[in-house]
Amino acid sequence: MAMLEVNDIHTYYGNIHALKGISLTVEEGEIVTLIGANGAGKTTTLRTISGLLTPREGSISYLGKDIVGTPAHKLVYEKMAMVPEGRGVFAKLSVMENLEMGSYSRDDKDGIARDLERVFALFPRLKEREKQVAGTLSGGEQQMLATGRAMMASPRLLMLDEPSMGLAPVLVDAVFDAIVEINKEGTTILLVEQNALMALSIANRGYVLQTGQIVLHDDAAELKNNEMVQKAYLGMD
Amino acid sequence: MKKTFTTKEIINKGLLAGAVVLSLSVIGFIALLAERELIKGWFSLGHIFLVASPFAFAYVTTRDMEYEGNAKPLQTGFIIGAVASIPLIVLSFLAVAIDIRQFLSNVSPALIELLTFGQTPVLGSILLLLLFGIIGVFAASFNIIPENIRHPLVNALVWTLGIATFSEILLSRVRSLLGRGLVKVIFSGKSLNPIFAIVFFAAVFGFTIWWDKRGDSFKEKLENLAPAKRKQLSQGQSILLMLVILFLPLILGSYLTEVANNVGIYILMGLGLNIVVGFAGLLDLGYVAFFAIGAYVMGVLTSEGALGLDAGFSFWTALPISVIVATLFGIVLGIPVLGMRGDYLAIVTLGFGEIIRVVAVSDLFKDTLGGAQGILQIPKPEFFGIELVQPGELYYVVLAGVLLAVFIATRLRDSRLGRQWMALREDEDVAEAMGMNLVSTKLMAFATGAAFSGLSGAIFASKLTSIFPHSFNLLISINVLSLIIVGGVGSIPGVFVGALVLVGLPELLREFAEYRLLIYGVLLIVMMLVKPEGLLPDQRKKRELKSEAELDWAEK
Amino acid sequence: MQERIKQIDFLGLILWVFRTAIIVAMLWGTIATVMDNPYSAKAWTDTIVAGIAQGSLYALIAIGYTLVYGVLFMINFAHGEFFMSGIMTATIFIAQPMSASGYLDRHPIIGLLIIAVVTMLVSIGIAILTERVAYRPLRGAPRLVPLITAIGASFFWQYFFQGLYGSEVKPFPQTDILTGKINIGGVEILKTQVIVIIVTVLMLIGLYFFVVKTKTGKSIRAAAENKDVARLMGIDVDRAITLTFTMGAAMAGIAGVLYALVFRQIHFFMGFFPGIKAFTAAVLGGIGSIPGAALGGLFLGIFESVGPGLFLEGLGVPSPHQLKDVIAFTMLVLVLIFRPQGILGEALAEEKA
Amino acid sequence: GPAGPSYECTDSIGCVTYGPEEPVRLASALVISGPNTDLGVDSQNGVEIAIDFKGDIAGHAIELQAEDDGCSAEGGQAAGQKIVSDPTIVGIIGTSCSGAGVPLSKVMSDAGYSMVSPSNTSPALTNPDSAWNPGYYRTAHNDKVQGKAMADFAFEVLGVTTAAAIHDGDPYTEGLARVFADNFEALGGTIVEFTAVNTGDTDMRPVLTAVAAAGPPELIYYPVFTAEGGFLTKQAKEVAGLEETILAAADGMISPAAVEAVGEAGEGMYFSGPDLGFENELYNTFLETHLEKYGTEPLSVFHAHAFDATNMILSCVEEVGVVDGEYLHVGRQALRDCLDATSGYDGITGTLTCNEYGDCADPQITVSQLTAGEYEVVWP
Amino acid sequence: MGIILSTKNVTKRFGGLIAVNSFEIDVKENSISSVIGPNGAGKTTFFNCITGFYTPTEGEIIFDENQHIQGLRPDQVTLKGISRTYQNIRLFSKMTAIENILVGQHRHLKTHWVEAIFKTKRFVKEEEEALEEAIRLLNFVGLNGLGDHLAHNLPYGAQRRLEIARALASKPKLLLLDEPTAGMNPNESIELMHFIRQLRDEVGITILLIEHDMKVVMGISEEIWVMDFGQKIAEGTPLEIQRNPKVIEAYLGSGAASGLNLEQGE
Ligand SMILES: Nc1ncnc2c1ncn2[C@@H]1O[C@H](COP(=O)(O)OP(=O)(O)OP(=O)(O)O)[C@@H](O)[C@H]1O
Ligand SMILES: Nc1ncnc2c1ncn2[C@@H]1O[C@H](COP(=O)(O)OP(=O)(O)OP(=O)(O)O)[C@@H](O)[C@H]1O
Ligand SMILES: [Mg+2]
Ligand SMILES: [Mg+2]
Repeated sequence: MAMLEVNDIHTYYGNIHALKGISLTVEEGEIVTLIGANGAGKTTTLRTISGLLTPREGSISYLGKDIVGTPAHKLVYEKMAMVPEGRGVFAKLSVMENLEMGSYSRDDKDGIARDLERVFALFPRLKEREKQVAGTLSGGEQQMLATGRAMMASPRLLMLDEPSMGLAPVLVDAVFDAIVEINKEGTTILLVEQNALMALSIANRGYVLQTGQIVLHDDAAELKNNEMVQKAYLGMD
Repeated sequence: MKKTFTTKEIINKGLLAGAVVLSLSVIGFIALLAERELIKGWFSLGHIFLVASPFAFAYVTTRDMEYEGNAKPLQTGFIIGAVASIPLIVLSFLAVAIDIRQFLSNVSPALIELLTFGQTPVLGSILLLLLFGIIGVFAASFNIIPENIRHPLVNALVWTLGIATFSEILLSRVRSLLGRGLVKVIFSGKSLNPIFAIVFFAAVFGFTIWWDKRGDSFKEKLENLAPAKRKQLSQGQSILLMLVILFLPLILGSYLTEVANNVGIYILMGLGLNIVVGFAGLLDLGYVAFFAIGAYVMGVLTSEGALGLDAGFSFWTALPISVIVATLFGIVLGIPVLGMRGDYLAIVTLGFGEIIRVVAVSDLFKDTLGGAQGILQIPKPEFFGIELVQPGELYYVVLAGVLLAVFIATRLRDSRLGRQWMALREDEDVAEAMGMNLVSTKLMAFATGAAFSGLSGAIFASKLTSIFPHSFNLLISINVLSLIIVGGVGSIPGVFVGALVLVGLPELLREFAEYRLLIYGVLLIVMMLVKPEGLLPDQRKKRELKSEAELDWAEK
Repeated sequence: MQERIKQIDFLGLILWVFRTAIIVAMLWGTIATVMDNPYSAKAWTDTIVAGIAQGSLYALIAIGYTLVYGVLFMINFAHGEFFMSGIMTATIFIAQPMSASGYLDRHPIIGLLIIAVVTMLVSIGIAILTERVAYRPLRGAPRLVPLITAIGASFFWQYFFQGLYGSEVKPFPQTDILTGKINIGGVEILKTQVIVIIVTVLMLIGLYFFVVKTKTGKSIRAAAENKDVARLMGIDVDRAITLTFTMGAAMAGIAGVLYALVFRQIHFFMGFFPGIKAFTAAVLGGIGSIPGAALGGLFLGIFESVGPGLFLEGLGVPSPHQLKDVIAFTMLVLVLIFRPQGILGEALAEEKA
Repeated sequence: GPAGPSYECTDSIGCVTYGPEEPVRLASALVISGPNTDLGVDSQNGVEIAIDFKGDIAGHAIELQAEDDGCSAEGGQAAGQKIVSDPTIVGIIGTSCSGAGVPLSKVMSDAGYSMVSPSNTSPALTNPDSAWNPGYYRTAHNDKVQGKAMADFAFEVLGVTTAAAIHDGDPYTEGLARVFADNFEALGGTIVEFTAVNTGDTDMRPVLTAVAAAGPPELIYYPVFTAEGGFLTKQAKEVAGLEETILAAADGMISPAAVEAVGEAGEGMYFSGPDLGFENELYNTFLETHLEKYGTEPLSVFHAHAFDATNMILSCVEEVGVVDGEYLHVGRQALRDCLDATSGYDGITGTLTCNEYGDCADPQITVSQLTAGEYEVVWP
Repeated sequence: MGIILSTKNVTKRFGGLIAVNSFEIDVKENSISSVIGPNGAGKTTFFNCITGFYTPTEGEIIFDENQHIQGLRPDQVTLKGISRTYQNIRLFSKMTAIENILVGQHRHLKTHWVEAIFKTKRFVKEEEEALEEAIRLLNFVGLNGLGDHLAHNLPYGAQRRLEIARALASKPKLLLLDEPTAGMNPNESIELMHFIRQLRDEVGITILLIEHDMKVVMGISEEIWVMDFGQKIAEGTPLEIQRNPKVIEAYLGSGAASGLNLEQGE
């Protein structure tokens, strides 16, 4: 059974019908990416899975359980974590406190300490800035912090929403390296990216969204070579 | 979405309903209203409020419930009603056993008598339980009976109870318009005559059935009307509306006109504050300051008493001065707060409001402003030698002020300045980066708001012929703020609706006496929960496609 | 913003005149008063101590405002009613019967503790109920909307409790152990005032540590910043908010008990003015900041107490104490002109363009 | 309106006619909402009890329409307009607050009604050069009377020569304090400090310290209401220099709640107010009824004035009312004339006699002293 | 070609932090140029200094024939003819798209509010013309038909365009764009790139942008300045910049992320 199974979900913002029947699956250990134009519904999909939004129709099962209607904060205890669009670091809390919040759902002191080590190993920059208030970090540092913070929940499924947005190219490289690293350590990844080329180059599979619907689904390598994808999302003419 | 309820949940709902009516009882509300008979010899307003809570809970629960067959909801309704009576039953037994009154002074013998129907506690309790159960069933049945019966039934109930509740006001209108003879037919004392109530109920019921059947075709006809005809119709409507507004005092009679005048005073203030808060987004909690200034300037300039300036000012000559002084204060008080945002602004303006009031009441300016004793003997406005004394006459002064303010507010809103204010409200920094001068934009908002408020205050002073510093308290600021938000922030028609609801309605609820502000509080909460965007929210004007739509219209 | 206003010469001039006028008036008044020397040193210390005690009460209430503001960014107008409801109920159901039966005289400490606990519980209950019914459904609504429901709740509770317990002033029993004065470093201070100051300081320190150091405290701060992201951390935001209201109401409850001890009479309307003052204090200190609320409360209490005698008396103003609110609010304006974010407030994180 | 079968109304400003089984209708306009509720509710209780005691007039039951004066001018005006829009109302008991009384007096007078106030004390209301209107009466004491009585008592009986006066910005308290101060100085005393607090204040120590520093006076007069009065009394005892100072207040603080509010600190303090004739049998019955009906003792002192005010109107209605079979006709001017002629009327606040501008209160102000939780009349 | 904007020694300190450090650029009239640099380098701060949001701690900013604009308020800077967009979109969210553009025209509207009250001819005419112009701009940025929608209801890309339309409404001589393609996919970025070029060619304004998308930057810029820790570390044509080892180290990295093939040049 797949780790995450999303079945024909419809999500609304008031009257706006944002998701018009999205279905997707994520297997344990995979990197799956969602790509699509602005406003296609990528963020909405992640927010619906993570419990911040409730779909009006459809079902979502995670680790074999139906999770529609389960509030977001409970899902964290089921080892699902998400790095929201725009990073969302707690600006007035220090880097360390942000990381602590990441492990809010856990009690195992040893495990937390181990994961902290792991985060610092992955992002040595954060270690240097341990005491700094997160709001004063640079954009890239904030992105590292957001990813590191999600790792502190020691998730089985990590969802990332545009981790490369607004980052300098060097940092984009670093963040993607980190994602691959995290995945290697056993975390399943669901990745939303505008930088489709890079996303597809590290992913196993990909889904293409268009105005709230899935229009294409294939192995990442295939998608990269798909003409439509190349034209519409990779900017190759 | 329909839900299923467990028995425990249903019992909890019942208990919640019981808690609500228990609260209403122990604070004395029910007992007070029990003195107000609605239909002579049948039941009182107290009874209505007694059963309102179980009714509402039973209705809502059965509405949201998933069920098959009709027995389940009726049964649920009964349980909720019956359970709701338990707290009251406990209360009446307690009242017999110990002297609760030393703690809760409103648990009076009259209340207990009401709750036990004047019977022994045991018998009374059984009766109450049955009554509540039946009410629950009744409420549940609303979800079962077909729509074509339910709608007339609801209509008939609402209208009958409505006119019974406001019978006092109706009574005085009926008496002066229709004469004493009809009064006897409709009313019995202050309550409705049972026979009339039945007839009226049946009439509304019948009419609604007829309307439900025929109304659709009527509406269709209206919609199919030729555009020209439709235009005529809407023009006709506007003319009718204008006529009604013009002759309102004749329709309303003196008391309701007085109420309308008070509403008008608040509308004037509301229109001003709507510019400051609604358009420009500057949260002002001390708006009463300018109202007070307008009133005091009018008082000092025109009073015939010892404090008057005695410089030959009449209402009309003093009016512009009041407005100008208020406007100047708007600017002067505006300057120090230019750099403050959001809630900092709110509390500082609140402070200004208090400062003005405290200064007016203080011994410091006793010789000019009258201190605690206020200013008396302010003349009423004169119009070509006629003193405008009656509410029906003053109405036109208020109306003129309101119309002027609406006119100015609308024109400004649709101008560059109006857009500047809104931009300021949305994002101060970016607004500035668009090239606008924040200082003058903000000060214009404060000044215009203050001008309207000053105008309102000046009329207020002259209408009352006396002013006291205590009239200018924080509650006025709060009330004006509430009314623009309840009406729909930034919306000019919203100000009217808000003022009617928050000033007019409480005025009609005078009977509820000490519970008026309690009701006011509940009203604020409920309205915000139900319609957080306000009753008549601001509609942004269509501009891009307007011209085409208009073309469309003309072509047809 | 400050920076920019300075560039506007005309405006800067007016503000400068404004500030200078206030400061000159204050100085002039002070000098005139000091020259005239109407008060003994003892009178001054008494007035200051009274101001500190009053300010402590403001501080405790202000904390509730600040906590709620920090998390929900709303002015909780009903907070004064949380303060009133607890002590009203405890007085009617606990304190008065205890006093009538003589229990309070026999076991004053236990008695007062029971009163304090009941007060806090009732205040907390009212706060939670209010939050649940009037605020929670409006998460995400424009900010003015919960402000209006808060005003509604304030009216509702005032008149609810009036209906419940009646509108007359209720005496709060006097306890012998708290009657009289003690001598601290040569200054005679009322025992009740000492209690107020000590309890306030303890509560403030405790609360500060709770919010800054504990995991729960941090989760509240996190929820304050971004509710959705906090949820993604596993924080139950509704619970965090309830907890915030609980702490604020507990402080208000304590303030209620202290108020009753000092002033020994209570009333259904007693929450309104202290509520407004405390709110002012919270803003003065920098809304959102706990130490700020404490400092703002103290500042306000002292200025209200000392200000009329110090600034106005010398200027020959009749009945100067009538104008203490004018002093309080003028100080507020003065402070905010210099520091628009309040004494300890963080500079409104100017959104980066 | 149409009259009974055989009656012709000749009254210059009209008549009220009650048909068969129609109740005689009174209106009250008292403050029954907001922070001053106590005052109005207390008066309203007095009105209701008076109506209960009276029972009926010529077989017509008596009905009360209770309005709220909101203790404000606008509230008074609105209540007034509502009352005068009802032609079946024969008389008004109100208002509580002088501020509400000013516009209401004008409105009702213009419409031909009569009104008796249980608690307006502002001199302006019975001053023909200021806010007086025909048809206005009051059973409450003009501040001029009460303030002067206290000054006399203080100077002549207590023999104090220095005093301070404190008001709270309410017109009633400010008026009394000022009249007291003026009279006290006229008698040759010294007012060391005339000052004020605000309604809603709790911490009175600063102002009391200022009073102490100014003298300290031998007596402080603060004719305020229970809440502020309680604070002033208790805190005065704690301020250095005022330990020996005599405390005095007015009828706003004659109530069981005030006794409890001042607590031990109030022991021995003085109160000016009406002579409630505590030995008076009628008053005792009144108190019993009150306790039974409302579950509490009266909340302030104005129930007594309200009781008398109601009785004044009702007995005049009875006197001038023309019984015409089952009909009852009351001439509005006749009612005013009757009220004008009130003289030597025995009420629970004393013997009432109206002067030409409607001041009807017994000029006999008493001063009582709080001893062991009871008000003992000590003067005259 | 003349120089339209020239900054001399511009420095901005926040407490101890030097966000912009003696930064100097000369922007040529009617050119498209870019400022790039790592996150936190001080690019946005530099923009804020130019537009009056911040007063530079030191330095001069000279705009359009020797006008010194450092220290002016944002509204004054706008009146001189500079307008901008924001890194995080900042539209007037509860106003319609058209209204947003109308506000943008503030600089050119002259009627007094008194005229508005009396609806004078001049006022009516000016409003009509303003509306026409707004609709024209709306069409220009490709938002026809969306004019009556509230700004916050528009899709992200549309919001970006609307922000540009609003900036254009003040008829600026110089337009500053702060990461205009953030959050767009490569395809949309390329569209926007064409649009920017069209702007310069058809409207004839000078454009200075901050951008992290190297395809865009390299594709349209005529001149590039690279900023790191507030200082200029390189300047030149796209080709020069791509080859600059300092830039590669501090900013571009291996090139995988930027989609540029650094080894071979272009
Ligand atoms: N809070 C909201 N209220 C109303 N509509 C919204 C809201 N958030 C998103 N939408 C709409 O829902 C649709 C999907 O938006 P979503 O944010 O999921 O897109 P996305 O694929 O993540 O786009 P982007 O690449 O811009 O992040 C869009 O049409 C958007 O306008
Ligand atoms: N108002 C401020 N107060 C204090 N520090 C600030 C302020 N504004 C910016 N900074 C700091 O100045 C530095 C430069 O920030 P800036 O926003 O200019 O970077 P940037 O180059 O635009 O980065 P990015 O590419 O991530 O947008 C950062 O370290 C930032 O934290
Ligand atoms: Mg997205
Ligand atoms: Mg930037």
